[in-house]
Amino acid sequence: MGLVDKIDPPQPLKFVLNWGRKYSLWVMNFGLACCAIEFIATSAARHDFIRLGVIPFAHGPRQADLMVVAGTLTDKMAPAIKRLYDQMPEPKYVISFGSCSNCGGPYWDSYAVTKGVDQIIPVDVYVPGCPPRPEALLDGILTLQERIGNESLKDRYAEREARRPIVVGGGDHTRHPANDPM
Amino acid sequence: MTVIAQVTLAFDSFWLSLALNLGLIVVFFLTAPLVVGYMEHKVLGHMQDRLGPMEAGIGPIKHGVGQLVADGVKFIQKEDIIPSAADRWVFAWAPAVSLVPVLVVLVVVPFGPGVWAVQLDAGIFFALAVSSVGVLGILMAAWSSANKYSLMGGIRAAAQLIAYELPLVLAAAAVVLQAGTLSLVGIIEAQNEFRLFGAVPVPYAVPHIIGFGMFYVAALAELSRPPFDMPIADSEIIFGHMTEYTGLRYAFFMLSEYAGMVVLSALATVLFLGGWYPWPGVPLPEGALGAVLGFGVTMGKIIALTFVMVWLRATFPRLREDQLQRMSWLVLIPLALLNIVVVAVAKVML
Amino acid sequence: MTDLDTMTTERGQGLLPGGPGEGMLVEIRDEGELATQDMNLNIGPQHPATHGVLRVVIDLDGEKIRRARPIIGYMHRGFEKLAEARDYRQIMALVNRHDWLSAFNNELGVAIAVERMMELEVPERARWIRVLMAEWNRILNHLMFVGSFGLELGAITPVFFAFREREDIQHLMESATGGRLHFSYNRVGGLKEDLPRGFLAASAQMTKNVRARSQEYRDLLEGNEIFIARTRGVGALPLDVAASYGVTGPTLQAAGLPEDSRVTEPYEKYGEIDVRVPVGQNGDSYDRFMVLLDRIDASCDIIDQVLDSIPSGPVKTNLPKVVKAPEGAIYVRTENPLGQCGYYLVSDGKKNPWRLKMRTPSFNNIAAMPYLLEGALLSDMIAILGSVFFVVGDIDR
Amino acid sequence: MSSTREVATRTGARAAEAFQGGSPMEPEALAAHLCERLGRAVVDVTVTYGQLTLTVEADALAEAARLCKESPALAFDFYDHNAGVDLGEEGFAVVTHLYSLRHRHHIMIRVVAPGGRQAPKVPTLTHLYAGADWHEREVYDMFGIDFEGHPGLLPRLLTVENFEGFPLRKDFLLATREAKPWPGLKEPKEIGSDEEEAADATAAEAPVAAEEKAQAAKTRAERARAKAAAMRAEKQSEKAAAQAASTEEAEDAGSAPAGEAEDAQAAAAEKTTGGETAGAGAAQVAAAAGEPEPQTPGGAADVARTDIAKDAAAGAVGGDTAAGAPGDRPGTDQPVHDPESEAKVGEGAPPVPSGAPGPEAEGRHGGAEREGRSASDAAAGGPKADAGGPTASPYADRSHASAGEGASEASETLDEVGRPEDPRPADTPDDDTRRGGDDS
Repeated sequence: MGLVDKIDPPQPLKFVLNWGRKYSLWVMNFGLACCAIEFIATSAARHDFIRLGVIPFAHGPRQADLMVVAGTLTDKMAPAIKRLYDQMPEPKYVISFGSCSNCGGPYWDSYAVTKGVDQIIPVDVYVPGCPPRPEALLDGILTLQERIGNESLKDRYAEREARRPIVVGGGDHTRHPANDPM
Repeated sequence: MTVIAQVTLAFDSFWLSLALNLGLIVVFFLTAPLVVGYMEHKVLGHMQDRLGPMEAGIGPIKHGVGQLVADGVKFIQKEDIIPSAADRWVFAWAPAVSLVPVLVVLVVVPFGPGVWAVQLDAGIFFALAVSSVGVLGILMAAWSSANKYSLMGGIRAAAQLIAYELPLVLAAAAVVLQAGTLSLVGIIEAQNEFRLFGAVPVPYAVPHIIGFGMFYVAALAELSRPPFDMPIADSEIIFGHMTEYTGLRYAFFMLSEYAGMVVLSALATVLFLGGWYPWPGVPLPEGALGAVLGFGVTMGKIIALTFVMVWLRATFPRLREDQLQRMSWLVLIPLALLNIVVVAVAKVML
Repeated sequence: MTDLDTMTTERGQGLLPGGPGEGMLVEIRDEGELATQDMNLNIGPQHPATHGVLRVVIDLDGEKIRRARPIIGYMHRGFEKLAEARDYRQIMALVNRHDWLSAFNNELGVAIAVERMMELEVPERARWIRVLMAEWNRILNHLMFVGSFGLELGAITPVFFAFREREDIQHLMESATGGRLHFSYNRVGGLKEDLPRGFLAASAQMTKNVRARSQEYRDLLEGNEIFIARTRGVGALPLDVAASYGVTGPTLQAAGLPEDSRVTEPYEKYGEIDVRVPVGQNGDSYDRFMVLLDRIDASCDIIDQVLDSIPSGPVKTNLPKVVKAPEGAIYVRTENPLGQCGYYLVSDGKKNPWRLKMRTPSFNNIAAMPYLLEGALLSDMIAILGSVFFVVGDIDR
Repeated sequence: MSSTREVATRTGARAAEAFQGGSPMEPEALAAHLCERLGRAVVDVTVTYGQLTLTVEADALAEAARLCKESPALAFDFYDHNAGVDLGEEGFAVVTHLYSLRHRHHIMIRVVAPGGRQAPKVPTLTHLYAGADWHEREVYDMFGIDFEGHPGLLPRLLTVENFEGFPLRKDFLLATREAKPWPGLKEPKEIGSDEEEAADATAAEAPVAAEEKAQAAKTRAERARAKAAAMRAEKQSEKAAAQAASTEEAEDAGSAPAGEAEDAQAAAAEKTTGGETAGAGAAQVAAAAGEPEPQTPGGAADVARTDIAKDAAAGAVGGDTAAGAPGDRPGTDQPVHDPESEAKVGEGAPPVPSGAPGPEAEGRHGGAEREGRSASDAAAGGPKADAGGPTASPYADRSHASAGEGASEASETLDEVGRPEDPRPADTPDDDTRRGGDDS
């Protein structure tokens, strides 16, 4: 990283940079449950988010820019997702896809389910539904792209630093991705 | 006397012409892979009832022509992560090591009458020798990543690239035997004069049909393109040696893969498809026009060959490593040796 | 891993600096020749090949798997506990989510269990429609696995073709149920509502399309030399082992036994129609996949029969709002797309079950995984995992 | 290729004979066959819905299974599943379901685990059926039933490795449910009624309990339970009331007047019973610190309702089991009191999550830690360190409350979770639960 998050580039350059990030979202499908199927459906012919430059060919977190958490996040899975998120290089975006990953959804009262992935990692766009239709995911992606289109990385990182991690029942804040050395 | 030479004669400066040549090579090196990558996106898409990238456009031109440009711009901005367990320097230099050989091979490839940077008398020798250095970069990446998947990928890659270097070289050797020269330009010219049974003008692909097939298959394996992509099998060992790479370094690997597709297709064009001649015996106009036309013809043939690579990717599952090895050592190499013998005999007889 | 030993100097030293290096220094076996050591490799919980969050820890000797240990529970959502806290209507909405590829079949089992306990007389039409929908859901499920299996073997095209059909069928079912994935269409005592107008005609047309297109997958994969090379004789499961593990569904049928509760213990209207149960011969990955393809056609046949003989009439019985199953215990099993799904329902006469145990097919099928994996190559593991068709939610519930 | 595989096209029974020579035995015949071999070990034989359930002594389970598997007439070669069942005071039962691929008949062998709720034990069947391994691990995971002779019940199969308690036991409370009421529209909260105050009174005690930190975990658990009971009673009444009232179910009311009328009565009855018992329950519980209450409000309400409602039989059953009658009927859902787990739970500190499993556990990307992570961290198995933070939260929170440490605890943590930009309002659980809710 380095430069981009320290200084704010001049407008035309910034536009180009944002354009690049906007249309090249290599997505890592964190397919957990039902929603993963709808995620695949969105990548398939009928809905086809590859049109939008969302490339589902990134199989590892290292090459991914966008993580779509699709499905129920269980407590047993939570450490893994946190780790995978940490392994994605900045700038990285997260779409929480489906009620389960938003807030627990139909498993709101389960003893084994994490009520919302945003307890673990910061989320950029929430897509509600159980499971959401592919159109909903497309909408979420467009929302994210719009946001990327006119965001400033400097501000983004600054805001990341500022944002306190959401910690339920204790835990050290230094481990939050916001405070990772970039 | 080459076109570029013509240009540079005006200045009559060695350094200037060298700079010009290399500059053109680098430009080509950076653009051709993008074209191939874009083609792969679109071809795969349409073969799978999809459209492929549509939104990312350059200015008014849509249809996703800007997709790979966008990828590039993004990769520039990505965080550069070096795993703490990794071997820093090896890890950092591996992409370059796998990238440079491809660039160097381009220097000797003739793209049209007079459209080449350097003409070596041992061009094919040079090209094949240099192109096999790339595996070193892969091994460096695999070992230094401190990742088991990468390690397995590297070991697979080493075994595979060694196994398929041989058929590649032997297939080319048969052509050299036939043409009687190691110079790429010489081979093209020889092909131009070649007449099957002394009458029918055909490129070497026809008499060397076996060699051509072997060369192509071996090239696929060298590039670890499907169906020979075990070294980077994404659903087994996730991208193999590339697992840990992010941002630009990863982009370099991708670039070297697609540039490799171009280079090996170009070599196949030169060796078997008659290079810049549309068909043996069909002359090109002299001078700049001929150079442009020749370049177009060569690029056409290259694109056709890369298209087939993409087509195979859309069609076939992945082979297994041991099956791949068996195919190389038990089928291709004996066949290649036999091929050479036959060519030699034919050459003497006819 | 012999190639590695040349790098390691002596036991106890890290092969690679730091993290994973230590993982490779599990016990050094000296077999007289060059001391080789197994590499302990962890696949998952998030790995493309384990479509979902299954985790497999394997000990590799070169590329050969010495030991394999599936680790499950990453999708355990505590359905059985939640079912005890919900009444039967609410369970309907929850039960279809554990196996997200056969939602309708899951609902069906609970509905049947409660109905049998209450000795309800379900209207004829509803029972026929249940068969119809169950088969559509079966085709949906199988299409998914046809695609994903190809994808794992490196053939990326089938999955896109498969989703082309899936979208059509989902559209069809959505017109009746309102859901694309989780059709909460079953109710205790019947169905949510009757089929929309023109549904049967559309179904008839759709079976034609599916038949025509299932041929495309055969063309793509069945005769494909590489596909055959990758799957023939890989991961063969003998019958007796399958039985002791309680393996069911395509995996069992591929081993040559037409065990299918639609045939052996017909529920709803399966007893009144011909149910073709495709079987394989040697139960390897290839047979499993082919059985899956055949089951798609077989389901099309069933649907056609249903369309011929589906009567008109009501589709639900009038019940008091609070459905209470009488006290007692019952075991109901339905043939889910992935195998036999059992529902052991213990009721104490209240509106919510005292205990609802789900015996899910994937759980038993994956239990047999160590047997299948040991001795296989790493690449074969992908073929085996892909061909023992499972849904992670169905394992963990 | 499909031509190479022979394909069976037959309907039901005929396919059976065509493939297996076997012939299914009637449940009664099966029972007789086994009884004469097992003798006194057979405690009980029930055939319900045409399914044989054979209850045997625990120590005879292995023998019975061996017989079932080996005697050719039975040939139960297929291990279907086994299910644990919570019997309330009596302890736990394990029902093993076997099936014969050859003869196509079923049997369910039921065992009441000796050792009560404290140390339930059942012999393992892993030496007979390979499939029993995971199923027994699951039962241990869910009920804490120890299978003697099992190669290894730990690590826990489904739940988190360091999970506290056994979820499917009836005395394992769902923390979230205790913390906040059912969010679905179809549930009582929506229509105001007279005993809502009573419930709120009980509910109001939770925060109070939070203030006085000195109070023992025990009493707090009692409170939570009391509140649960109150809510339960309340829900039932409201449900009935809802039917009478809400308009969208009018057509059903028209179609089934009889049922509606009865339910309306039921509603009335429940209102009273549910109401006062809720209040009473709370008071009584607050007083009674610890000893198993004979009848919770929930139990009372059930009795009341079921007496009025049509199914008097079930009502009677519900009644006397609430009074703790033995016998293999399941008890009511009265929270069974377990002093031991109570104690364990009381001062149960929130467990430190073990994080992602080990250094090699990290999927495809070896130990790769970001540059800048300290090497020691990587050595310590990066994942643990990572997980130490926010990841810790879910279980920490749950293991508090699920340990019955009271509603207030959980509700506090929930407050922490809520954030300003948190879009949950857009997507509350009711969205999802309502899907299930609104049938008819």
